[in-house]
Amino acid sequence: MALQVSGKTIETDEEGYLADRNQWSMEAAAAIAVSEGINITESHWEVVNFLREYYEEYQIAPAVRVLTKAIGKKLGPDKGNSKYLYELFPYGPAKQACKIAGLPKPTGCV
Amino acid sequence: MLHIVNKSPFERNSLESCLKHAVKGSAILLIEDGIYAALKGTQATARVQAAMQDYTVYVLQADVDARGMKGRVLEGVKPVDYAGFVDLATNHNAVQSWL
Amino acid sequence: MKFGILINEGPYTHQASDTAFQFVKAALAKGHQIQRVFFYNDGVNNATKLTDPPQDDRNIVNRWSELAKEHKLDLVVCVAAALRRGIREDNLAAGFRISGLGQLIETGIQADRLVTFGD
Amino acid sequence: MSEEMSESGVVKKFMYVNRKAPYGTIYALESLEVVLIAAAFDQDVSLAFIDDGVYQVAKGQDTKSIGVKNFSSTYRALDDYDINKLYVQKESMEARGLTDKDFLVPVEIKTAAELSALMEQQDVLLSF
Repeated sequence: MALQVSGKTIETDEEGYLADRNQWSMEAAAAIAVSEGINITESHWEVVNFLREYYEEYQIAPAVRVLTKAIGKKLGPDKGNSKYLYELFPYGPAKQACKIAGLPKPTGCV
Repeated sequence: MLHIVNKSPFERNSLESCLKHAVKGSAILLIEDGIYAALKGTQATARVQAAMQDYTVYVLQADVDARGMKGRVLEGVKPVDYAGFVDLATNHNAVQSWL
Repeated sequence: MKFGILINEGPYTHQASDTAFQFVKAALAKGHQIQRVFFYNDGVNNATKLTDPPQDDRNIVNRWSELAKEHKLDLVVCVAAALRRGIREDNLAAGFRISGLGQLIETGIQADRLVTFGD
Repeated sequence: MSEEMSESGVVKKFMYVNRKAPYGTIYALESLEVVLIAAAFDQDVSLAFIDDGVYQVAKGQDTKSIGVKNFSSTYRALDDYDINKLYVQKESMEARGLTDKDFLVPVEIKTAAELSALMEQQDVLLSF
């Protein structure tokens, strides 16, 4: 599969994760969001940016429980709950938010 | 606890590390290349004999036989077959493999 | 007693899988239960049906498949470790299934003893 | 990242015994991957670093030139996962010329004797 971003083609795997994480950009994120049926808003960006920072710092995408807690700490308790995160990313913050953030596919090991 | 060592004492420090961390009265089972620690007349013999004051040392006979070391096993080291290995794991509350 | 088995090395290079196999057979013969056999690290290579050893050697993969069939063993291959090493549904031998690492933790919780075979 | 999963109320003591150095073999990384998953099961988790395992949490790892992902930063995330019992074995540390200042995460330094007492209390030991 591939995405069209600002006139360039970006390869993804069959599930829509970026083939090369270095090709991530805000435009690419928006394009992935569209393919996920998500109309990306400021609230989505908050989570996506948080994930990218977390990955940069710790080299992993946090587990949902950890993400929820950390978001709560950073953005307030009204956002630090799974209901809020699932409203933003109906197919699960693990899968969708990571995909939009250009992080590697979670190995889904549980 | 049952401690399992599967490395030759001449190649790795697994047995040494096991002996440092096993509390008195523990069982130590030597399997695979670990059986080379259970033999008479080697540079490891004295160390294992000393350890036998504090631990019960077992050896997996199948691995001794496979390696042609039958008849060289130190006195006091108890031979077990796979069924005996299962019993050892059953009779101790946890099993730690020193890989 | 319920045993959980963890195998961390592939077939042939290390004896781990052979020893684990003999242990599991002996445990079953004594009437114990095997809660699960979990394959991790290079242990996932025990699960490829592409394995084809010389005819005068044991077939480690088939041996597990047959034992699993006979005793309804749950042979679980870690998905993350498997994908890293090119083990997937298409080349998975009979009797094995691919699942998550959570299955290993579950084995630790549910089995009375967890015995690890590796290098 | 994994979706949540809850287990029946059983809480066992799990100790991860790490005795191998990072990068030379995959054991350190794949052990850490187990630990991260284990956190979702609400068990009593501790990590012991023994022998060359102490090198796993040594400061200053820089893997750029070997072309391998530097997963040492991930140990710093363990606290977020409520995993904070990290034990470094004292004799192993000293034998390698390291001190308690050389680690990239807060660790407790334990002698072999102290660590063996802790090991005795475990229900499940996973060694990589």
